[in-house]
Amino acid sequence: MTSTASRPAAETARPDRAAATARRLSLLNVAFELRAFIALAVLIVVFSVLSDAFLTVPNLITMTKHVAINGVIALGMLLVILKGGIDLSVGSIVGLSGVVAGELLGGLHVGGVIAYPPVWVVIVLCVAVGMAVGVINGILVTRFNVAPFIATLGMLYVARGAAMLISNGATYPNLGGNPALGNTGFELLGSGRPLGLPTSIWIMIALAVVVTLLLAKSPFGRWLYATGGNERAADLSGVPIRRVKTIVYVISGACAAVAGLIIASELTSAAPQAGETYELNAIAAVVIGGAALSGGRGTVRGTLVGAFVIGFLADGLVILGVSTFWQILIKGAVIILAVMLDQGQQRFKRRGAAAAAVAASKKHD
Amino acid sequence: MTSTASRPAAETARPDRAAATARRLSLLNVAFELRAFIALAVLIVVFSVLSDAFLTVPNLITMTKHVAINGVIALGMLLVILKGGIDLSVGSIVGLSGVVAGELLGGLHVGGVIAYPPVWVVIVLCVAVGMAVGVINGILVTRFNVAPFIATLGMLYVARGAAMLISNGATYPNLGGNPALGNTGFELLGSGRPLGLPTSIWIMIALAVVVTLLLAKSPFGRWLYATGGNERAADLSGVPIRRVKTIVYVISGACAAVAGLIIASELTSAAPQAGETYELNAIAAVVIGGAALSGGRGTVRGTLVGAFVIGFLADGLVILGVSTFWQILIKGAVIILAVMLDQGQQRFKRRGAAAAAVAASKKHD
Amino acid sequence: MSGPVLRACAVTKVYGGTHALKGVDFAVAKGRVTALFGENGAGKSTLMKILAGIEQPTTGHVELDGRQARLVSSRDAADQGIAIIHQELSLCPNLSITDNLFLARELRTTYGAVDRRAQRERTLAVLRTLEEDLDPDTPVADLRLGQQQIVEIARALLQDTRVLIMDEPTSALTAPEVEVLFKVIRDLTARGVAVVYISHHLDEALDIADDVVVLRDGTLVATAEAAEVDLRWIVEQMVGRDQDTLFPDRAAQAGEPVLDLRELVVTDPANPDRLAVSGVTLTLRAGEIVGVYGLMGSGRTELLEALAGRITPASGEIVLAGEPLAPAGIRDRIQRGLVLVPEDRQRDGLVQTMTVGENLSLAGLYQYVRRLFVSAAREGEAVRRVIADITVKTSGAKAAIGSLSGGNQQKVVIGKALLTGPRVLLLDEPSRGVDVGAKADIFQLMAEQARRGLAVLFTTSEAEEALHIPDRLLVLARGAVVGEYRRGEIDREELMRVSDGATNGGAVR
Amino acid sequence: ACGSGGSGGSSAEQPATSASASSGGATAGGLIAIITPSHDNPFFKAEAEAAKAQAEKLGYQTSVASHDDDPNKQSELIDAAISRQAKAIILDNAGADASIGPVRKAAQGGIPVFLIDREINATGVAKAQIVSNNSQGAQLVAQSFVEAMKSKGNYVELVGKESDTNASVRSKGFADVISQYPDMKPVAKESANWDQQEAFTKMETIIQKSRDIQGVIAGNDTMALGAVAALKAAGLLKKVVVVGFDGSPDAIAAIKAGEMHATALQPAALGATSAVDQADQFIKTGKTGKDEKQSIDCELVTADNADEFGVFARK
Ligand SMILES: Nc1ncnc2c1ncn2[C@@H]1O[C@H](COP(=O)(O)OP(=O)(O)OP(=O)(O)O)[C@@H](O)[C@H]1O
Ligand SMILES: Nc1ncnc2c1ncn2[C@@H]1O[C@H](COP(=O)(O)OP(=O)(O)OP(=O)(O)O)[C@@H](O)[C@H]1O
Ligand SMILES: [Mg+2]
Ligand SMILES: [Mg+2]
Repeated sequence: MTSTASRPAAETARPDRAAATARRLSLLNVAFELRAFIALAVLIVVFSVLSDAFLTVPNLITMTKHVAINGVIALGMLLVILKGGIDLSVGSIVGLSGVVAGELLGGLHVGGVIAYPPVWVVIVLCVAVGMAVGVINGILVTRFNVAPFIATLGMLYVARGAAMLISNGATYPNLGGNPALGNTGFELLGSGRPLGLPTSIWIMIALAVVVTLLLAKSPFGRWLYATGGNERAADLSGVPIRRVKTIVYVISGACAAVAGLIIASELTSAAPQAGETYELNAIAAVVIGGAALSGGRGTVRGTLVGAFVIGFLADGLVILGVSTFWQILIKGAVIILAVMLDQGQQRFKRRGAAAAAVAASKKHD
Repeated sequence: MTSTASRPAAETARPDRAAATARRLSLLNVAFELRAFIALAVLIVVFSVLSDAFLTVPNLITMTKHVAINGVIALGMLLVILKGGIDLSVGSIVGLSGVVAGELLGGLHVGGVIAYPPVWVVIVLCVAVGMAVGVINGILVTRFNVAPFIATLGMLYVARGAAMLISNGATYPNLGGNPALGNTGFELLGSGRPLGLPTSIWIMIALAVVVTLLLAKSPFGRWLYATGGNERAADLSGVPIRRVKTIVYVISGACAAVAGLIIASELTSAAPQAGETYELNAIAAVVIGGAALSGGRGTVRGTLVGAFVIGFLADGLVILGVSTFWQILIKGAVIILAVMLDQGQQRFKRRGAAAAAVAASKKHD
Repeated sequence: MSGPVLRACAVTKVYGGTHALKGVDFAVAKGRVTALFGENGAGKSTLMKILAGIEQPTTGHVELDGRQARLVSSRDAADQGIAIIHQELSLCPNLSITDNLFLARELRTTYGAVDRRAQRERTLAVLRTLEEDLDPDTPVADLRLGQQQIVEIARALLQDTRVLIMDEPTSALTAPEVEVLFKVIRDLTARGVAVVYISHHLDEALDIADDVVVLRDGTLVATAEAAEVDLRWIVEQMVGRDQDTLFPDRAAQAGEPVLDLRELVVTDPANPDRLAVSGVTLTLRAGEIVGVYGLMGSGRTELLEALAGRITPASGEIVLAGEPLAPAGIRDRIQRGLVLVPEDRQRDGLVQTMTVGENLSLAGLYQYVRRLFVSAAREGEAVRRVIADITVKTSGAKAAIGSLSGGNQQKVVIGKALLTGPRVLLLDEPSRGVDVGAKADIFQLMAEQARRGLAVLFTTSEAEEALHIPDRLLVLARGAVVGEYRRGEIDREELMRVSDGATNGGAVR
Repeated sequence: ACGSGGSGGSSAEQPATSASASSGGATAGGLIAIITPSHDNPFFKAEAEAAKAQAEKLGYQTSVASHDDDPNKQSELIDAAISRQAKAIILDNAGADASIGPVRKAAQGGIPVFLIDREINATGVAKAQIVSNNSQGAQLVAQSFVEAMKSKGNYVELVGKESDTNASVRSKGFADVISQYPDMKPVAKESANWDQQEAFTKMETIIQKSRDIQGVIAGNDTMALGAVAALKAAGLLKKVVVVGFDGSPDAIAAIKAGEMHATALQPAALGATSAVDQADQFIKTGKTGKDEKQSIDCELVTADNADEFGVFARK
């Protein structure tokens, strides 16, 4: 066996026409890769033309602040979706986290005495509650093999029920704390403006940086993409897939809890029904951002852009004074269109390459 | 799959014991196959003990009538899930169908004249609207390769927005029709009692029979199970998978529209927000009934039992006077537990088969 | 030489109802290459998975350096210097070459981050060893099959191994790539690494082996030094009988032309940059069996799938019994009498959630429809007939498809095709992954169908099958027919040479 | 007519005493089913608890459930009450039109229905419709709003869920008053679905459109409080008059704190207690002794009288 393997003729011959076609199509690809950005740009241009109030720095800051809540939840959701799962319980965790904050700021009954934990303890405990729900999701999925959709659907009800029971259905009215009790400062999370930007934007930025680093730099990030891309292969390579899966639900729970804290802090009140249907916005943001629900594909950048698309769309329609009913319909249409763009992109890729291959072979004959 | 390493020694020693274990385990399997029935039986027993009002014929009829709405939607959802998809738009279709009925019974403006279509025409048109939404879902999924979750999520918003726009957010107050206009009788769908049972129960029964026949006897049923079980294999066997997929969304849309009509008829009024979150109940019923979200596995019987579990649970908790908040939590827990039972069953099955194989081989040697 | 490094002691493995291994004792020695032979399903991969900690033995245990080893995960095994190249590619298509190589054993910087630069350099180094000129940042999805296999090999080489298990590492490699691999293996053994080598290319395996071990039906049947044995002996041990009886004796017969294809061109659906089939012209006649031989990736599957209507050809014409076929449409072709038995029966052939009977009748279902419904009587009758006809070993039509052995599952897929009443039967590697008995049955079945007037077109990767079964053999290389022979016109060496694609062969046309 | 009466005196301490289980053994009086919208709204909760307490005081068994504004669920809950042969149903309904059928169904089943808080678009079906006068309350609050704004300036209106009748009744009540003042300029009218978070977000966006806002009038207190939070964050609260509707304890607290100007208190406890009393009367005597339509006027709560009010009732 000594024959020299010549590369297939098709590859060596380089007909210019085919190559040009291929190049043109690959430019198109780049354009499509940016589709979420394009969608966002289109929105911004349209709204700017239609309203003077849209493209102003304060409005952009306000809209970004609104985006931050969904953005924070979506970043957690991104990790779950990268692994090929889904987390329907995040909306309920938002409500639960706020309720727990309300309860704790109102004082903890410890053996007859009421203790008032400081705000940082409250925050830590709320995030811990979100993570606990995530742990349950993770255990149901990894140990009991319950499909993620069903496990987190169940937890959607359980966490919401828990929030209702803890609060007895009532809203915690005043989360401002009491200087005498040493538990003030909770509202800073929502109304603080370090360096001129609302805290929630900083939280989103920080989280985005952390998740980007996690995905790009840490071994965990590699394991996550691997698990979502080919779970069996990841398992065979020694990736601790159960741990990876559990961790993503825990992070998602923590992110949702943080979103719940931001909302409670902004309103300085916490309602148990907060966050209803937020899971759908988060999923939509991740998918518009180019992630595949089957796992293994998705980026932080895309997810944030997806969140901006949804948030700017909602706020822009309000600024234009479009009726609520049209707002609902347009949102659905935008979700579908954005994802259809993605499919278009993939088809173009395939067609372009096929055209090039046929052209190349023709030249050779 | 990897954790059963410690059992062999005992089994090699006693082949007959292993065979007995296998037999016992297969009995257990049968028990688990009936798990949805068992869950239902447990519910009925518990509620009967706790309340005299529960196990009476009128109450059973009433509860079954309530089950019928979710049951009808769930039967459509079953087909979508059998194919390995999901339909999140059914709740919105419920609302849209009622609104269209309200609009049509209020008269159609045709070139300056108002025409009042008779009730049967109204019903046909409403079902057609549901089917039209299903067609769009189907096209998005089969032609544009949009993931079912996203396609139907988008349609959830679009259909709801459409319902709101058509009705302008208002409720259609009086669907009784007018004898002078020849469009009376709509309320019979909801309040009629042929042979002593509410019409909606008959509709559910009829639909269950039709779907059972469809699944068990028609080529379409076979194609559907094949598509859900292994789409590639079905494709290669000449199954028209695109058509199968589209049809299930159309049927699901039709079922949801029928449910919307039943609700509108029972209330003799139609609200655009009707049916919110009904998709989750339908999915839960199908999954509790033993269907796999991955497709290919599921039965009409199981789905109906699942719908009964959810409906009887809700009504029973109301009769017992359990607080709304506990109702939410318990619902989530029941969904998770029912599906965990399923996983337990599968594990038992596998273990049982292994035991049987060892026993059989010992006999041979 | 030196004693065994890694050893399986009286290992038994039971999967569901199948006994994959029955009390196997197997050892590998330091610095030696042990070639493991056995028919499909003999249990080779299972044994290797147990040695690599991926599967646990049902009974028996594994010893490392004479002490009982606890290998409960692939990680345990890797930590103790045991590396494995899996038979089925187990790479993550969405990750780059580097990421795949270092998956779950990432190099870290002092801050705990993945040290991309170091990983990249080591990737380049190991690719250089394998003489492969690839960009380490390429996503694996963009590599062709052979290159993916090289990535698998590279991953094993990266580890600090004492035992290297290679389960069919060369199934998608070209001859020069195999040469490079052998050089690498010799380097490793020179450094004292123990290597297990599994390949269905028997001569190739015998070439590199020091020791030879043969498995048959989960039992270890023979051990020898490579120098003392020849191919004939190995095959005898593997098959357990004189291999010629495997192939039915039949005289070539050919009737009217049924299927004509002209200048068929098909692009590879997975990778549109290349043509899978480039201009194949072919005529099939009633009653003849035509074989297609080629290396992996030579385009056999695409050729058959284009015929079956699963993929649309880029150009060319397919004519069935005088009528040109529409560009696509599996259903239409099945009803006209053109049906495919796919190569991957799990993925493309069977619906695991359905019963044996339902699987059998799936493709031909339209024949049993009476007034909207499937006639249970007609369907049951047809299913019973075909089960008896092709001797599927099953408890009945209602049995779960998963309860059947691989060979019988394959028979079900063929049975399904036969129930459509075809004129042309296309079989893509019908003998892959089935046991000895079933293999002979399947060839018998093909001969029987041909006798009844069907045209049979099948593909194979086994030279022996290619040489003995078909009346006419086509050799495919890079999507083109490079040779066409009647039975007996070509021998094994010639076949190997031609299928490489370097030379154009071919006698008849 | 009944608004100013102090007859609801016992209702303030009700929530604490409703601990006794309702599922215990047979009680002489029979069952009264209490059905209200979601229990996560303080108004409906107060209403349900007042009714429950009064019924138990009169010796009835109770069952409390919520229909979440889903007419179909309401219909099912009424079915359940019929099955259990309730003696009466106290209902805060899920839609003026959508509720007629179910109420009639109960009546045909021989169960008297007493509507509270919201009316239905039919008479002669329910035994009583004890309704807070939404229109009157809206006008009351709007009048106070206009006065606080000195009859001029830009204002924002936050509307409730657009498919809810009360949302439009209140909006119309606001308009009836405000439209008389030509210098009152509406700059935005948005639905915030009765929701605090949504009101907050929408208010923030509206502020971006124009900071020149002197007033916010909201269809309920929850949305008003959301607007307050947004205005506070924007540093505009001091200059903006905010009014709401319902008279929730949180809104009253905000009024005391000077963050809100006014709200219209619906005497939830009063209506509910009165409905139970009438039901008791009807069960015992076959008539309620009152007209079917009974309107309870809302009371205006401002900083001047905020101290006089408790949980949806005068103290
Ligand atoms: N995960 C599994 N579950 C059930 N049966 C299995 C499993 N893996 C292997 N088997 C069965 O065990 C037997 C041995 O399989 P194995 O993969 O070891 O064969 P092999 O010798 O490697 O064959 P090949 O040459 O095709 O790779 C076969 O009958 C196979 O069907
Ligand atoms: N050069 C290549 N680049 C990308 N993918 C390839 C290449 N060669 C083969 N493949 C893929 O490998 C698979 C098998 O190749 P193909 O079906 O073309 O050949 P075959 O002769 O049928 O080989 P076999 O059946 O042995 O796999 C196909 O899925 C094909 O996409
Ligand atoms: Mg193998
Ligand atoms: Mg092939």
